[in-house]
Amino acid sequence: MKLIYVNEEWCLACHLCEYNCAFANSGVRDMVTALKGKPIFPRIHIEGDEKISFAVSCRHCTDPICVKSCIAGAISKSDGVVRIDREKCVGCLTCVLVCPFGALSPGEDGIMQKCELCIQNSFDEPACVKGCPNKAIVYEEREGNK
Amino acid sequence: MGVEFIYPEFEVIRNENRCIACRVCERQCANEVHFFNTEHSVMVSDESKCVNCQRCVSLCPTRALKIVKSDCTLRENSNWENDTIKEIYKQANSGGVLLSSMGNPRPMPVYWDKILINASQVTNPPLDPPREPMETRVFLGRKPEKIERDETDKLKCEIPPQIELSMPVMFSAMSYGSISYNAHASLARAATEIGILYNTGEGGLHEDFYRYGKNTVVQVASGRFGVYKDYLEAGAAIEIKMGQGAKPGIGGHLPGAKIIGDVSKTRMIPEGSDAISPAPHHDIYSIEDLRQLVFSLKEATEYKKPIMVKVAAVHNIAAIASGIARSGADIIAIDGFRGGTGAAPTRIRDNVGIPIELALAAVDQRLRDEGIRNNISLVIGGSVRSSADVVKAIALGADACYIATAALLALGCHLCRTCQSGKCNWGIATQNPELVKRLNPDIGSKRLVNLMNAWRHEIKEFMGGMGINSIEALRGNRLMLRGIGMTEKELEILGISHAGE
Amino acid sequence: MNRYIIIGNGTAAVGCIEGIRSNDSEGSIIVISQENHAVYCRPLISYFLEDRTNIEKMNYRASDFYQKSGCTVIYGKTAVKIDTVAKQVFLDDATALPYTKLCVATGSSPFIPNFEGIENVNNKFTFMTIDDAIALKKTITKESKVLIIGAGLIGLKCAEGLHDKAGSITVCDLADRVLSSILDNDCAAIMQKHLEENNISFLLRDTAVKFEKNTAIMKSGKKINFDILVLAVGVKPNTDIIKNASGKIGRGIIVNEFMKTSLTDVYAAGDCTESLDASSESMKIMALMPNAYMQGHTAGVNMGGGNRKLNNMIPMNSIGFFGLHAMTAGSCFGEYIEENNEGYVKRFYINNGYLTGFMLVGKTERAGIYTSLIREKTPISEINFDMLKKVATSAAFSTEIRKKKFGGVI
Amino acid sequence: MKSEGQVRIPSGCAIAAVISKEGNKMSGEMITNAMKPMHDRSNGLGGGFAGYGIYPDYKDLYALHMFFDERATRKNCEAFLKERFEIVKSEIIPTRKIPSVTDEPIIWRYFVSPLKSVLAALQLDEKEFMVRTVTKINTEMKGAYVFSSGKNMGTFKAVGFPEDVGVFYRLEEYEGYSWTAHGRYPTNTPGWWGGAHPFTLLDYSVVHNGEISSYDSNRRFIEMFGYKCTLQTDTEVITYIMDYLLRVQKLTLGETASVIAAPFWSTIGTKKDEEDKKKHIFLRTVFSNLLITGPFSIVLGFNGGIMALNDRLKLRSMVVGEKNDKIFVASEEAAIRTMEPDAENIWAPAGGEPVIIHVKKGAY
Repeated sequence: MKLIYVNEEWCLACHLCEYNCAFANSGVRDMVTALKGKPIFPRIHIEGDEKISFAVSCRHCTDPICVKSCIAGAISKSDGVVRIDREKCVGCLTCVLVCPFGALSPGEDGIMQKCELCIQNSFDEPACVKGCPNKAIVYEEREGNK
Repeated sequence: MGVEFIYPEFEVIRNENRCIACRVCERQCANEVHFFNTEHSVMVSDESKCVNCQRCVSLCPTRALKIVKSDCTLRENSNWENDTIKEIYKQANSGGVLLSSMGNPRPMPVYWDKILINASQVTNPPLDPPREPMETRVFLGRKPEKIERDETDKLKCEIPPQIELSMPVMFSAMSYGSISYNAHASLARAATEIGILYNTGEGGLHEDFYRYGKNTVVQVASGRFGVYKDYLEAGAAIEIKMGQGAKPGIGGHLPGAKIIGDVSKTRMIPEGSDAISPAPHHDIYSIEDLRQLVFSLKEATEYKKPIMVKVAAVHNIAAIASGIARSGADIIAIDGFRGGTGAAPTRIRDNVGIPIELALAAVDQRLRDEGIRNNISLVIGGSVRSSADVVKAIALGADACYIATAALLALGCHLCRTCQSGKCNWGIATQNPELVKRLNPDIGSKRLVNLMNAWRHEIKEFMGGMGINSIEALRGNRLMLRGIGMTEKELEILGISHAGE
Repeated sequence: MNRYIIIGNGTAAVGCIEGIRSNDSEGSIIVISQENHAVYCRPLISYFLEDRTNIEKMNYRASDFYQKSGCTVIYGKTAVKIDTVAKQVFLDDATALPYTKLCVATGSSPFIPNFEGIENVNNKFTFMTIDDAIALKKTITKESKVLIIGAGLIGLKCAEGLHDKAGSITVCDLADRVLSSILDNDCAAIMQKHLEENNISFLLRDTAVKFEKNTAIMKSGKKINFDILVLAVGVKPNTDIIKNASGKIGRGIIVNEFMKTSLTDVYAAGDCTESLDASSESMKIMALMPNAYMQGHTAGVNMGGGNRKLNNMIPMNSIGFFGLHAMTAGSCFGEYIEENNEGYVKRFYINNGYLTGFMLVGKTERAGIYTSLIREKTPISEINFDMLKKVATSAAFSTEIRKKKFGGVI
Repeated sequence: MKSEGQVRIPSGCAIAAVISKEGNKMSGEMITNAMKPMHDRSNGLGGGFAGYGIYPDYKDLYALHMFFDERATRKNCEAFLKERFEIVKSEIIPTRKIPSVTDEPIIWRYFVSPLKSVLAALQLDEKEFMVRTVTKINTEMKGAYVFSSGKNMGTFKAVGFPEDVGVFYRLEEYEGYSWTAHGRYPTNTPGWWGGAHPFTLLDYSVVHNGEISSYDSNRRFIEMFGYKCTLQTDTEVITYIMDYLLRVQKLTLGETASVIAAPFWSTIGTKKDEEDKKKHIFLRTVFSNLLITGPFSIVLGFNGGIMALNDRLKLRSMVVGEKNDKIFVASEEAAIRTMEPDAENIWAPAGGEPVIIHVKKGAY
């Protein structure tokens, strides 16, 4: 299946992915209303230094350790997508402690959130991918994930 | 300040209602126009640094930005226009030659726009490109004057070396150094995919791009940067650059600051040294010298590559072209006065040379008058802006067109005309790695391929309309053109009738 | 056809069921559940107290989990004996259930010291099960004075859970600091301060020695009145059933990396076991929910005919009180490298060129990147640790490692 | 209104041809009648015929058919001819007065042989000399026009419907082994006798139906080689292209067809025969400017044969039929049926596929 991959060679650290993510998951129709004057809680984030930068979001691991570790049974994987049931999550951060990618972070309410490939949104491809101006984030099928 | 002050040319208009202070504009502006005021949590800008490259406008996720021309103007004067006065100020401030980039922006006549194309009605049928084959393939190179047969009366099918193009367009010379590695990668990959050629320009060929050799024209210019045997052999054709439309009679100068790393290696000159291209080739002071260089290059490559000679369109271009056609060159490339450049003295760019349309018409007719048009192919460039320009150029007599500005636009160039600063925010005319990476060749090459495919479709539509199903039947087919709003003399030079005739 | 029996119905049991089913969709599975509840998230009982979750949401698996997994659950019964020769498990009603493979996932029980007069205390609670939590919630009032014996994870989570519902909360512990099993003095002090700012009182280096109705007499001589007493001194693994079958036990049931006990065809998983801690390479009880699942899963896979090792278990804890989070992993002994600033402390324990443990208070973003260094035994020399200790980021890895991590499928 | 030569004239047309492979002679009556059913394809502004083998008594002499506007022009021209040729015979071409063909010019024919001394002085071969002389008369001598210049052949043309032109020229009195015919439907000509077709140069005659879109490309190219397209018609430029490729470049008829109606690159690309492929690539590359696009159906007549050819998309009708020794070509089958009601094997050649018929060697 298609997953999000990053290519740090082309990442410009413009941080647009974070804003597009925050907007896409806001449920609000326009970005200005959604994000103006507020801190953002994106499910993807840019890491790096002056030399390199790249966007990190959930890898949707084949054998996701976060699913095994969640003390609330709130994380599950179905149809290849690792998802969080935000109703069940209590924000204990155990998933943060185990995820080797640093792909999970709390939302504004302290409840965990993570990239779910924009499946819940009306986008045909994840917002970060769609909005990346340099194709540093791509949504594609790769070897071993057919 | 004071007498030296020149009011900024552009204004950054930020819609505060829309700005979410994501700071993308700040991160993306190499000119450091935008910055975040932490105290008030708002974005502010220093428009004196703005070159109107539109990078921030394009990336602003909420469309909160626009760049407009400043309306702070000097008192109106039709003779002393604002720009003219400001240029005086700049020169009074600096004492220097004014520099600019890209093509002549002045309102000079664009003959393409005064030429209209024919279409079939009733007496012969227009053709539907999707239904009927429409051929755009061209071969550039010298054609034999007489056919020969062997002892069994079979045709001898050997032809002098040719360049095969899937459509009559090539990407014109832009050197590695004046444009970025990724720009070159985009051009090379796109040319390969489309089945046309790109041109290395005078900066040598980066080792990574030797593999695109079949789709490469390698250039030999007066500076001879990066020229050696492997380089000459790498391309499908060799171009001797005698001149450039944007700056006829002028050499080139790439500052040492840009001669770093791979650029220095590829040019084969020390890091930090200025790359000076002399105005003339110092081994070519006359046409017979050109002939010697042409044949030297042919010798060096065993007569396997067509040799192109590129000249700027100047007043006696027809005679020059005739001389080149008789020099042994296989292809002549003519660059009109609206052609682009990475840097040129403004006055030269805006005042030297002639329009490519007139040069093309004059050269094509002259070569026909001399009966040598089939001995040489004719490529023209210098502001070919659309498929319509291509069709008009072919009908006037060109074999193919060179495009460069259009290609750069496809790559993201917004024609801010400040290439000379090296701070191209689109990653094109820069060697700054942070900026270069902004041009992802995956995107760049795709956009070039898109552009060329679009043009190819349009060219086919034009051809279909004219009832022509192969591009060679359009070549020199001036009956397919009519002029509007031109003088008798202009029409005569172009060899076309006025509309209605 | 295999007959699988799992003693216990917690997280390890679920792991075991899912492990078995990943290899064997045919065999029968019987789960013996002492509690009369489907599997639920035991660590969530404090959130339940706090009303941040409810019984329904606390279900660890969907309501049709057992049915879909082809399991029979025997509720309210206790397994009392294993006959390893006849391969049978006996229940407290004397039923004998034959097995081909058995998994012991009995968990642990609260440890209650023999306090003098404890039998006369009315409102005394342990805090291990949902039933404990329900009972506690019923009893508590806004005026209740609560005394919690034990400043460990359970005691403090209980304190947090009761915070908005009780009049006052006092926590005592014989240790000199809170969370003594996972935090060192400095880190514990930060946490204690934060708890105190949230109106939890502490009596450390002190504990009850005797109870007189609603008064605890402390070792120090202090007398503390309370309405509600919570006993959170500690837990002990439920190992008896293996011990009685002559299986090898230490403090917990000894298992190897296949989760096998010393008894033929008998596996064990979860809080009742003692297994190898990869960070210290010693046998430990690692009573943590992630480990319980992974152990159960490994046991299940192997019971179902697979051959899977689990050898990267380490102790890990993520715990937070009133918004301040602490995380620890691995073994935190010896020299450490510290990063601190206003509001946070990070301590990294490096041994022989490898990160073996860390302790974070206040700044925990992307801590899994640190954890992965311990689990995957990545040499410190291969990474930019100077960068990493400041911020947990994959930028500290080489491009090649990142390409491997992010480029392909994990 | 501009006259022919001052403006390009597109036109629709009818064509027909017949040839005997055995070299058997046919009177011009049959081909004249063949044009009747295609009456509507002409508009009365031009018709003409070419007959081959019609001057057996003078077969080694060039037969110049000429129009003159007045006696003086003819006198001047004759003086010019005498400087260059031995004029063996000079006569009016016999015509028949009919109401449908009027305003005829002076129509004359000369049977000539170039003076050896002149050829030697100019260092030209005979044919090239003929071409230059004809071009000179037609471009420089006002009022004089050579409309036929081959050996043992001749064209006959006029303003009028072709079936009337045949009667006018008394074609029933001529006997030829092959005939071609043309009826013209020009769209903007005032009607000029010289502008009627066939158009000829030496023994090449071309009848053409169509309007080629490559005209100016072809014209500007061919004019590099001494030709002057004074009439600005398709037929004229096609005739010059034929002359250039066949006589100057010495291509075969098949090769010539592969130049002017070249197969598409895609077709060439799929050719299995490597040699054939190479040949086509060569021809298209070298003579790319002589590719003719747009609709055309042409019959090229020459001594000893004809070649019929359609444009590569076959945008104009053209059918071929046969009976015994005869091959018939026409825009419409009706024309063939008029010549031979029992014609067999009627087929429409594919676009770009030449139909080349040679008269048996020694039979003409």
